[in-house]
Amino acid sequence: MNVEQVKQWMQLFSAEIEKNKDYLSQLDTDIGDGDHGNNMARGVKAVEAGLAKDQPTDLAQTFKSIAMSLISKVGGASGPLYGTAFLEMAKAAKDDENDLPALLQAAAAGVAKRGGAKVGDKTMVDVWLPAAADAKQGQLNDAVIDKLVAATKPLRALKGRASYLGERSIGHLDPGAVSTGMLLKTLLQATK
Amino acid sequence: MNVEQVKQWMQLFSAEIEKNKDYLSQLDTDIGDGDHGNNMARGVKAVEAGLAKDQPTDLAQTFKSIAMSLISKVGGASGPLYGTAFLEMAKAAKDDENDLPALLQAAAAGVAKRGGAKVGDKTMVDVWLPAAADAKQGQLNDAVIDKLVAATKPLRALKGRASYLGERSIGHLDPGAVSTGMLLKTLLQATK
Amino acid sequence: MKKILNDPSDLVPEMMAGMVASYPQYVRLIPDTTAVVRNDKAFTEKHEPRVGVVSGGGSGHEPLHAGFVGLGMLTAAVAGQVFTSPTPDQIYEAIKAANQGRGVLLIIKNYSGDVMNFDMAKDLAGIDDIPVESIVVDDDVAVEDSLYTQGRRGVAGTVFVEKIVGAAAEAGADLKTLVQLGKDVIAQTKTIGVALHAATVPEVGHPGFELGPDEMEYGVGIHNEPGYKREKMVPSAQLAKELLGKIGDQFPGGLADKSFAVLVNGFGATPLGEQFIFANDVLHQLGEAQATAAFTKVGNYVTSLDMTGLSLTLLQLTDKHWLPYLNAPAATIGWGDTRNER
Amino acid sequence: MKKILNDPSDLVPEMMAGMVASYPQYVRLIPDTTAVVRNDKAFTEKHEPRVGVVSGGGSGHEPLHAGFVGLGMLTAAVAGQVFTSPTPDQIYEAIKAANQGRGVLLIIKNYSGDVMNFDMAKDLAGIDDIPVESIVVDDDVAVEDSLYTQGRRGVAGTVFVEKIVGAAAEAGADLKTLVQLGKDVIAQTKTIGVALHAATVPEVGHPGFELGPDEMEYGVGIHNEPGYKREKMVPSAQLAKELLGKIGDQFPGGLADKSFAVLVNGFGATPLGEQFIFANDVLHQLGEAQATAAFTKVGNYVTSLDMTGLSLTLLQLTDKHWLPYLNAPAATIGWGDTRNER
Ligand SMILES: Nc1ncnc2c1ncn2[C@@H]1O[C@H](COP(=O)(O)OP(=O)(O)O)[C@@H](O)[C@H]1O
Ligand SMILES: Nc1ncnc2c1ncn2[C@@H]1O[C@H](COP(=O)(O)OP(=O)(O)O)[C@@H](O)[C@H]1O
Ligand SMILES: [Mg+2]
Ligand SMILES: [Mg+2]
Ligand SMILES: [Mg+2]
Ligand SMILES: [Mg+2]
Repeated sequence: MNVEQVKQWMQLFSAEIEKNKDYLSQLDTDIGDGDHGNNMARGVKAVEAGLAKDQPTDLAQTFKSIAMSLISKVGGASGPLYGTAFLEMAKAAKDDENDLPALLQAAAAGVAKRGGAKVGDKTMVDVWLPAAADAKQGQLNDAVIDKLVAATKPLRALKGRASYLGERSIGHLDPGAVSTGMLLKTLLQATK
Repeated sequence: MNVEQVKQWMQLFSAEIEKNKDYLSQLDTDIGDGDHGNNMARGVKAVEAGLAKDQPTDLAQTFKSIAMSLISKVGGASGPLYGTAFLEMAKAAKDDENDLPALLQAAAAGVAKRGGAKVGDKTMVDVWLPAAADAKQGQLNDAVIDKLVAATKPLRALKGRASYLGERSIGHLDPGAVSTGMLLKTLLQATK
Repeated sequence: MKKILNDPSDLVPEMMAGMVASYPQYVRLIPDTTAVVRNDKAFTEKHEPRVGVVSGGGSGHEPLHAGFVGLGMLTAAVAGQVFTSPTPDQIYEAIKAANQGRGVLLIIKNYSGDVMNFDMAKDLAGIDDIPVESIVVDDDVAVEDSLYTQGRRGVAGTVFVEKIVGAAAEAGADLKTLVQLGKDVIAQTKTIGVALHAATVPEVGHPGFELGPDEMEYGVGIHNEPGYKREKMVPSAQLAKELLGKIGDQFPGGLADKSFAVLVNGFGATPLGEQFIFANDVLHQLGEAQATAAFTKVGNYVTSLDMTGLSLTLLQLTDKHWLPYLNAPAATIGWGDTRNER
Repeated sequence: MKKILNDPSDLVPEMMAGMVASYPQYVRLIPDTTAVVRNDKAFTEKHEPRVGVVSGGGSGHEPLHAGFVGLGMLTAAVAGQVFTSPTPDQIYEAIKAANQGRGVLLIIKNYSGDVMNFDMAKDLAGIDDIPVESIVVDDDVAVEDSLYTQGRRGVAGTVFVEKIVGAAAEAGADLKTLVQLGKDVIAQTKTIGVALHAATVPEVGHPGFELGPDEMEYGVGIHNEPGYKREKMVPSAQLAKELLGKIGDQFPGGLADKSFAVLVNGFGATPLGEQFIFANDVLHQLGEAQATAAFTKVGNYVTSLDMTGLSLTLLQLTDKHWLPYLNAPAATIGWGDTRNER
């Protein structure tokens, strides 16, 4: 993975979020507080502005710029979670790692640790952890990602705002899982 | 006029107010604050309870009982105005007056003095003063009363809440004039 | 209509009972009335006698007036039915409870009903030889003031009058001085309100008037009285400009080089956050107009049931005693903290 | 959606600017943030150092939290976007501004986002060697508390925690003592809310959920989180019974023979008059249950934008220091007068 690919990735992701902003907020209205689309939109805008300003030249700086934009502009639950994902990738890149599966592994582990969620808790972790494992096996593709996202629907939320709904959270997609799906699919596009 | 007639009058008036409570409030919604029906309904209920409790035996006591009920239960603008009308009739009756036109004259003058309104200001005074004058001439009847009430419609209010509307008060009946019309028509019924 | 109520006809007594049960350190009920009188130790344990200050009016404007009873503001307050002036017998009881031998000042909002009922109560107190004077608040500049009207309505500016007069009474001023002070303050107090949604009187059951989904009514009263124009919603900054303009016209020479006390008053259903956004625009524009805001309050002081909207009040501080009176200690339910000195 | 706003995306900075412009005697902005810190003379003119007490969270709950910054309550507060936790960088600035050399206590409402963002800020402050501890408020008993959830939400009871911990900090307590005090108070604080109409987030533009014209939602959160049941409207007395029942179940042995601080908290669009009617029913029923209300507050403290409805909080006063802390002086925008001693 290189700096150009990451920049391309962020452009694609940004466009995808803009397009799906209302959809993500609607998902979050059903089982959360309705702001996930706005949070992510604020985030990707900040990421683009940050990259333009920071003009990072290596992978570690690039990931760090993205992480700082997300951490300081998103807020809510997704801010620290997405921020941590990129911060962990920055750390790994600083140790000269540029292999996509290894970077994803670091990101996924960071997200899981930050939020304390396990697979099956109906959060973005349900996409991050298995996707990272699949990437390691060279088996990550759009269909796999869609399946991971869709699998959050029948679950009962055990973490995040949706967990306050108990049984009522069943039957809805987890908004953070959906946005994570978009992140990973645009990653595949940018690096293929 | 005698005590029985006054009691009968109050029963008829009470029934009329109950029947038209929402109508009076609607008129007051258009050019006031929407409570005239409720105010009057509270008043006539208190009058009936007061008469039952006080058991007045002469005309002055009867009028005073009614006045005190109205003054202490109606509030708003109509409370002191209707209260003053009956208080003035009580004073006149105490001076041995029991002639209907003379009593009405006293009431009307009291109302006009209390509120400081003149005929044409689009208030209940527009009914009270001319009706009292007509009664003196032996010319008070339902048609005359209806005409006095209806005549408030084209006027612009110069006193009371409706005056705050300026031009916008034109084209609506004055609620206090309408309830005064009911008072006078039930008086004619009770004394005919 | 969705409201947290029991029988609507018990609304006022239940509300007043809730108020005295929640805040016995400030107020107690006067027996057999829906009026309250000070219950703080400074008052009950007989301090130096002061002139009693009594206000009241229809209910639905909470915390006005009972929420401003306490040390440094009102001595007693009378609550009428919703939007309906209280009756003379109750006002008379409040006068008696407030009187400490130095007479009582009545603060009346300018509505025919209020004026007449308070006048009758004054007559009753006169029989007891209690010296009673009254002042009439008429701060609502939305209404045309001419020989042909009742004059202007009394609205949110009333709370500034109650604070200043109450502080002066607490400081020991006599009845005559308070009457003059009250009249002077009223002359400098200008308010204008705007509604996004009318209030629903519980016994009526529907809003007093209907506004379209993007309409605002300018110049409304606090009893659903319609205003002077109805227009499309505008941003807060533009609204501030319109209302400041209307008020500025009332001060000879406009706003420039004058010092004001400012009240941004929510009507009951307007979130505090929106009130602060509007206050931000008002204070910014006052600055641009070379005017000073020496004192500011933002919140629900004189409400209109569940009306959405707010009013803006400017009191020009033409007398150097008024700001200290505004900042003087007061212990009430509704005025808030008084460590206001900047 | 009808709101008094300019660009919805400027809502939070404009609101905070309005707050500090209106009340400079209490708060000032921390540069380049939407966080505020105490601006009263007792704080700025360097008094004895105290433990800093910092809270914050998403906006839309005004006066929470910035309205509780001042002598005797919070030292600083951070405002996030509407219903969205603030970011670690801003919380970190608030920690630095609040620290007087004796460390900082963070009061966090129990939401994943808040907990994670405050945790990250704590990490940042750790690098500066500022001692930072945190307590997490989880008073909402509408939500099932089990091993399988995040635990309960933090709602209106937060204001009692901020008042008591703030008073203890002002009295000079150290960080460790404050952590324990906060945890003890939280353990005795139980809240439940009910909505008649959901809130509208300005950037969303429509209410978070729709209720029928005669429906009430029991157990709602302060971010439009749906509750545990939806039923036909009931009279205030019956509502009080339901909510007191739910809360009473949380105290071993029920309500009888216990002493409580009571908060009736309006959600933003509920008139104060209705809140007093409900308070009347609550206090009456507490009396019938042989329980004591030793302290009562009624008003808008922890709102949810323009939500109609209210919450009831009971804090069992199991420690004799808590009532004096509740009654201790505080000078803030939102807590109101503090001459509370009965
Ligand atoms: N503890 C957690 N661990 C992992 N993911 C979480 C956790 N809490 C929340 N999330 C994710 O965050 C998403 C919600 O993000 P967002 O709506 O932006 O924040 P908030 O919930 O603070 O409003 C959820 O859909 C879920 O995927
Ligand atoms: N100054 C006045 N003189 C005579 N009548 C008046 C005056 N002010 C008001 N009224 C009468 O009172 C009526 C309104 O009564 P009501 O609605 O019960 O009281 P309020 O106006 O206080 O709500 C008006 O329709 C008008 O007839
Ligand atoms: Mg969300
Ligand atoms: Mg009326
Ligand atoms: Mg009225
Ligand atoms: Mg959120």
